[in-house]
Amino acid sequence: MGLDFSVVPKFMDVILLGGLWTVAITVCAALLSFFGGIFFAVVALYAPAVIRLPMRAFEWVFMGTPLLLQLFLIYFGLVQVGIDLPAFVAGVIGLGLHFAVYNSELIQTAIVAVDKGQMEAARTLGLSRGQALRKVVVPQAVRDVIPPIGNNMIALLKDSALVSVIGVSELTLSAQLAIGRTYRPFEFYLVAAVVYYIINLGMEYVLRKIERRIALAR
Amino acid sequence: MNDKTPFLDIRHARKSYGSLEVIKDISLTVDRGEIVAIIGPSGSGKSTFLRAINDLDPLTGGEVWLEGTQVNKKLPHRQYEKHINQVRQDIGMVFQHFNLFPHLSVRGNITLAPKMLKGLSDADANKLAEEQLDRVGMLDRIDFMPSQLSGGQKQRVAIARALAMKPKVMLFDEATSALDPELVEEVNQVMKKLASEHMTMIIVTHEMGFAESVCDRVLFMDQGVVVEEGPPSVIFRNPESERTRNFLRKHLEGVRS
Amino acid sequence: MNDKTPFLDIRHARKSYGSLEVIKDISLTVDRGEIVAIIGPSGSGKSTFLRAINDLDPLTGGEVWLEGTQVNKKLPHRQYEKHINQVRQDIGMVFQHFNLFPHLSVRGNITLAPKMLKGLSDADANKLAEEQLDRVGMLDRIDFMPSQLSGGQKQRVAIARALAMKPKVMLFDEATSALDPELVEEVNQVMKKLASEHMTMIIVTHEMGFAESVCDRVLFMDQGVVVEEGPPSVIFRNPESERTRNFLRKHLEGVRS
Amino acid sequence: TGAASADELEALKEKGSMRIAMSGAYPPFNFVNEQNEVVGFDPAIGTEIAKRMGLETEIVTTAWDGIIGGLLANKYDAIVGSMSITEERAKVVDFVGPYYTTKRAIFTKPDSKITSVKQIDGDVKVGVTLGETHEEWAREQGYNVRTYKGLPELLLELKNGRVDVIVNDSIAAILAMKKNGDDFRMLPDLETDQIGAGIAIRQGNPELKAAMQKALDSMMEDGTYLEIANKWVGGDIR
Amino acid sequence: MDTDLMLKVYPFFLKAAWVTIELSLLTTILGLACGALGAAARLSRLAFFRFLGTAYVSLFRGTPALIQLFLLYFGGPQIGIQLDAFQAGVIGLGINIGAYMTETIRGAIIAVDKGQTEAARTLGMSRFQTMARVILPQAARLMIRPLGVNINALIKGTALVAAISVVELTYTAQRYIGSTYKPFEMFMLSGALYMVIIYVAGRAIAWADRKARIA
Ligand SMILES: Nc1ncnc2c1ncn2[C@@H]1O[C@H](COP(=O)(O)OP(=O)(O)OP(=O)(O)O)[C@@H](O)[C@H]1O
Ligand SMILES: Nc1ncnc2c1ncn2[C@@H]1O[C@H](COP(=O)(O)OP(=O)(O)OP(=O)(O)O)[C@@H](O)[C@H]1O
Ligand SMILES: [Mg+2]
Ligand SMILES: [Mg+2]
Repeated sequence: MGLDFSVVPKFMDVILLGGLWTVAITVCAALLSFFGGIFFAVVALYAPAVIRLPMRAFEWVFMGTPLLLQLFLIYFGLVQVGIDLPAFVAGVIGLGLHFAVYNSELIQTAIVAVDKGQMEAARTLGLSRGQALRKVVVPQAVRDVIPPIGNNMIALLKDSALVSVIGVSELTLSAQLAIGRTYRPFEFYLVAAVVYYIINLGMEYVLRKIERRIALAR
Repeated sequence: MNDKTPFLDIRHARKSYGSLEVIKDISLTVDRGEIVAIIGPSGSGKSTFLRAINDLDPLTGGEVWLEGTQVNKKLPHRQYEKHINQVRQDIGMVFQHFNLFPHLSVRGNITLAPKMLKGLSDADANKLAEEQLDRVGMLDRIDFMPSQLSGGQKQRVAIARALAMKPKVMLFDEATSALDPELVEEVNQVMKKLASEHMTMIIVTHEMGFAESVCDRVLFMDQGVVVEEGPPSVIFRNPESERTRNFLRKHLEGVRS
Repeated sequence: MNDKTPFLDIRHARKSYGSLEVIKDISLTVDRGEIVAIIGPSGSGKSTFLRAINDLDPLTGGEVWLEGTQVNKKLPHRQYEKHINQVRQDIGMVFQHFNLFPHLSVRGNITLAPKMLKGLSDADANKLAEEQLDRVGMLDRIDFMPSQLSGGQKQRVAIARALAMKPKVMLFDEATSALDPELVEEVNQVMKKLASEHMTMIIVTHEMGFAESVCDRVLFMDQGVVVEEGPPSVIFRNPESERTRNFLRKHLEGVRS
Repeated sequence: TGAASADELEALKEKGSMRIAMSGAYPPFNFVNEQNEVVGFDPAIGTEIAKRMGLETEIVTTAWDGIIGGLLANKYDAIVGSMSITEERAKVVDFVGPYYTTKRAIFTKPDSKITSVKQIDGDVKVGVTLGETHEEWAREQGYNVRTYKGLPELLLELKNGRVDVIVNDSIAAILAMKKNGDDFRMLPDLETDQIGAGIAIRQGNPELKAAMQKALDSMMEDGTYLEIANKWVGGDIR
Repeated sequence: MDTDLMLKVYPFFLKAAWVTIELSLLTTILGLACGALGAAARLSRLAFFRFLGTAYVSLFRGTPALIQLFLLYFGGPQIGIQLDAFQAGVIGLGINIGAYMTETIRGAIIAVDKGQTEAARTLGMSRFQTMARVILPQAARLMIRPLGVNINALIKGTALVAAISVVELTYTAQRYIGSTYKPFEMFMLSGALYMVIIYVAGRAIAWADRKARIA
C-alpha cells in the first residue's frame, strides 16, 4: 500500500476546521490551567487546612488518573447530578484543571523559592501579606516558571486530542472522521501531525517571545 | 506628642532564638534628626536589633515606640496586621541585598506601595517617583529594569523606594557591603545627603570611616549587648573597652590588610 | 629551559567580544617566584586577562607561554584538549566564588583531580589532601561538606585544592571580595604564606593594602590596557598617570568613606 | 507487500492459525465476558470459519479507530468485527460475506416528541458512533450530528438528554437496551436498506477470499450458522 | 453502583494493571536512555549533533504521541519494521517521552553553576571528566523531580496503546464498558488502580530525591 494523498484535499476543510477547534480548546484550557494553577498553588501554601486538605485530595485525583477518564467523568458523569456541560466546556474544564494541577506544583515550588528578602522588602513598605503575595511574590514565582509552564501548555495542545472522546470535533477527531470515510489512516494522521506541528511551532514562537520579554525582569 | 517623649524609644529589647539569646536587654532612644551608627562583629545581633525596630523580627521582650505609638503592640492578629502595616510606612528600611522587585521597573518599584497603600493616582505616584529618584540621582533610569542597573544604582533606587513612603526614620542594614568598592561611594553620597536633610537614621555598617564622618552617635554591639556607646570621635579614637579596641584593630587589618 | 626564557610570558594579548575590545595588546612577563597584583576599575578586563592565562577565555590575539610551552597553542581539537588539560595542571586558579564542588567533601574536592589526572592512589591522595589542608589551616575540616563551611574557610579549601595539583603559578581573581570583612584576613594570611614560600602568583584584587604588603609589582589596568606598572611603593604613593591617581583616590573614599 | 504474487492462504496454512480482529466492545457481536474472554457472534463465526479451513484462531482486540490500519499493516489477517460493507471500504479491503445483515435504526426516548423520521430537522441533535456508516449517512441527510466513541456513550447521552435521537444498528442497540433495562423507542418509519456485515481481508488474496467464503457458505448450509446466531443474537440474521 | 460486577471483574483489572506497569517500566527505561542521548546531542560541541537533538525534541514533542504510535505501528511494516503491539507501544512511547526527558536532563545540566565547569577545567580535567565527576552528580539531584513529572505523564500516557491493540488498564475498562454498559464502575476500577500505580511511583521518586539530596 503506497501513500495516496489525492484523497486529502477533499477533507482539508474538515481538518482545518478541526485545527481551529483544537486551537480554541487549547487556548481556553491553557488560560484556565494558568490561572487555576496560580489559584491552587496559593491555596496549597496559604489556605487553612479545611480548604487545603480537600483541595489536596482533588489534586490527587487529577494527578493520579488519566485525562481520558477525567474527561469522561466530567462530561458523562456530572450530567447525572444535574450539571449539564456542553462537550466543549467539559473538555476545557477537564484539560484545564488537569494541567492546572501540574502548573500548581511548579508555581508552589517557585513561590517558596522566591527570595525571602522580597517578602521582607514588601512588608517593610507596609504592604500586607496578601498584597505582598499578589504584587511581589506570585508575579516573580510565575515569571520563574514560565518555561516549564510553557512546556505544560504544549503538552496540553497534544492532549487536547483526547477531547475527541467526548465528541468535540477537534483535529484528531476530524482526521479520524476522514479516515473513517476513506480508510487512509497514514495519509490523514500525517496531515494531522503536520497541522499539530504547525500549531506547536506557533506556540513555541509565542513562548520564546514571552521568555525574552521576561528575561529582563530578573 | 509632647516634647519629653523621645522620638524613637526602644526599651529593654530582648530576643531569643530558642535558647540562644541574641539581644540581651538593649535600650536606645533616638532623637528626631539624629543619626546613629551600629557597629560590631558578625553575629553580634545588629541586624536582628534593626529588624526588631519595625517588628520584622519581633522581639521576645521589650517595647519599641515611635512618636508615642508602640510599634510592637500585642494585638489580635487582624488588628495587629492593620496596625503594623500602618506603622511600617513610617519606617523606611534598606537592606544589604537591595531587594528590588525584579519584575517591576524602577518606576514600578517606587510607585507600588504609594499607589496601593496611600491610594495615589498614577500621575501623583509618577511625580513622587520622579522626585525621589532625582533625590538619589537616578531620574534618568526611571524606566530601566533592576537587572539593567549596577549594584550602586540598585541601592540608590532601593533608598528612593523607601523614601517615597515619606518615612519618619530610615534604617540601613549594611547598605553598601554587597557593593564593589568603586560603587560604595555613590551610595554613601546619597546617605550623606539624607543626613544633611536631617533625616533620622539608624545605620548598621562595617565602614568605620563613613560612620565617623556621618553619624552623631556610634553603638558598638557584641554578643547581643551594647558594649560601648558615644560620639564617633570617642568610640573610634579612644574606646574605653578592650573589646571595642580589639574589634577596631582587627577590622582595620581586614580592610587595609 | 635556559635562563633567558621568561617563566611566564604573555605577548601582545588581545581579546574582543564581538566588536567590544576588552584586552588591547597587553604584554607581561613574570619571573619565577614573582608576585604580581592587578588592580583597576570594574570592567577594565582584569578577570578576562587572568582567565586568558590558562585559556579559560581564549585570547583573540597574542600568545601565552609558560616555561617555554605555549599555553594557547592552535591545535586540532583533540590534541588541544590533551595539551590544555596538561598545561592547566600547572596553573592553579582561585575564583571569587570559590566554586567548590558541593557534592564532594573537602577531602573529595581536593583529591578528585590528583586521583583522576595523576593516578594517585587513595592513600597518596589522602596524604596530599592532608598536607595541603594543613598548609591553609583547614586540616580539622577534612570531612566536612562545603555547605558546612564559612566563606573564608571555603576559599581556603579552594586554595588547597589548587595547590594539590602542585601548580607552577597561582592565579587569584578577587579571592576575598565575596567574603565578609572579618573573614578576609584569614584568606589573606594564607596568601601571604604562599608568598613567603615563593609561589609565583598573579593576584587580581581590590584591596590596595594587601597588594602593597604582598606584591613585588602592581599593574593598574583600565579599559583593556595596562595604564601603569611598577613596584607598589611607586604605584600607590606616586602614580604617574592621572587615571591611576583618580582610581586610587575614589577607591580609598569608597573603602574608608 | 507482494500480495499479488503469493496468496496469503498458503502462508496461513503453513502457520496453522489465523489472527482475527475486533473491538471487543460491541455486544452481542463481540465483547468480553466476566471471565475476560472475548466472546460473541463474531468470534464464534470467525473461529468456525478458521476451523473449517483447518486453522486455529487467535483473537486480537483493538480500538476501532485503528482497526483497518492494523489489517493493512499485517497485524492480523482478518477483521471479523461487524464491519458494514461499504463501497468506500471495499476500495481498501476485500470483503468476505456478508455474514449477517442488519438494519439502520433510529431510537428516541419513550417520551420524546419525535415520533417520525420526518420530524428530524436541524434542531434535533443526532448521536452517532464515529466512523460507522451511520455517521456518514446521517451527515448526508443533513442532520445535526454529534459523534461518540461507541454505543455505550450513545445510550448514555440519549438517557442524559444531550442528544434527541441516536442512529445505530438495530440488533446491537436493541440487545444493549434490553441488557441495560432501557426503554427507548425505535422510529417506525425509517426506510433503509439492509446493511451487510462482512469480514475484511487484505486485497489481492482471491484464494483466501474464496476459501473463507466457502467455509461461510457451508456453515450456513449445515445449520451451524443458525446455531451460533441463536445462541448469541436470538434469531437468524442472515 | 454495581459492586457485584466490580468484584467479579477486578482480578482482570489487576492483570491489566500489571501490563500497564510493565509498559511504564520499560518505557521509563527507554525514555531515560533517549533523554540522556538527546541531552548529550543537544549539548554537543558539534553542530550536527546539536541539530539532530533539536530536531528530535521538536518533532517528537511537537506532535501527539497517539499519531506517532500509529505511524510506528501501522506504518512501520512498510519500511520493514515489524513490531508486535507491545514492542511498538514501548518503543513509540519511549521515544516520545524521551524527547521530554531530553529537555529535563539538559535543563538540569545547564542549571549547574558555570563556575563548577570552570573550576574543574582549571584543575586540568577534560570535558568528559568534568561532566562525569562534577556536573552530572550535581545535575542528578536537580533532575529527579522533573523527571518524576515526566514519568507521571508517561504512566498515564500508556493508555494510548489501547489504540494499537495492547490490552492494558484503560482498554480493559473500555472493553468492559462495551459489554456491560457500566462506564462509571469500570472507570472507577481503572482509576483507582492508576492512582495506586502513580502513588507508588511518586513515592519511589520522592525517595530517590531524598537520597540524592542527602548525598
Ligand atoms: N532565624 C534565626 N534563627 C536562629 N538564629 C538566628 C536567626 N537569625 C539570626 N540568628 C542568630 O542571631 C545572631 C545575630 O544575628 P544577626 O544577623 O543579627 O547578626 P549581625 O550582627 O547582623 O551579623 P552580620 O554582621 O553578619 O550581619 C547570630 O548568632 C545568628 O546566628
Ligand atoms: N562573555 C562576555 N561577553 C561579552 N562581554 C564580556 C564577556 N565577559 C566580559 N565581558 C566584558 O568585558 C569587559 C571586561 O570584563 P572583566 O570581567 O574582565 O572585567 P573586570 O576588570 O574583571 O571587572 P570586575 O572588577 O567587575 O570583575 C567588561 O566590559 C565586560 O562587560
Ligand atoms: Mg547583619
Ligand atoms: Mg573580574
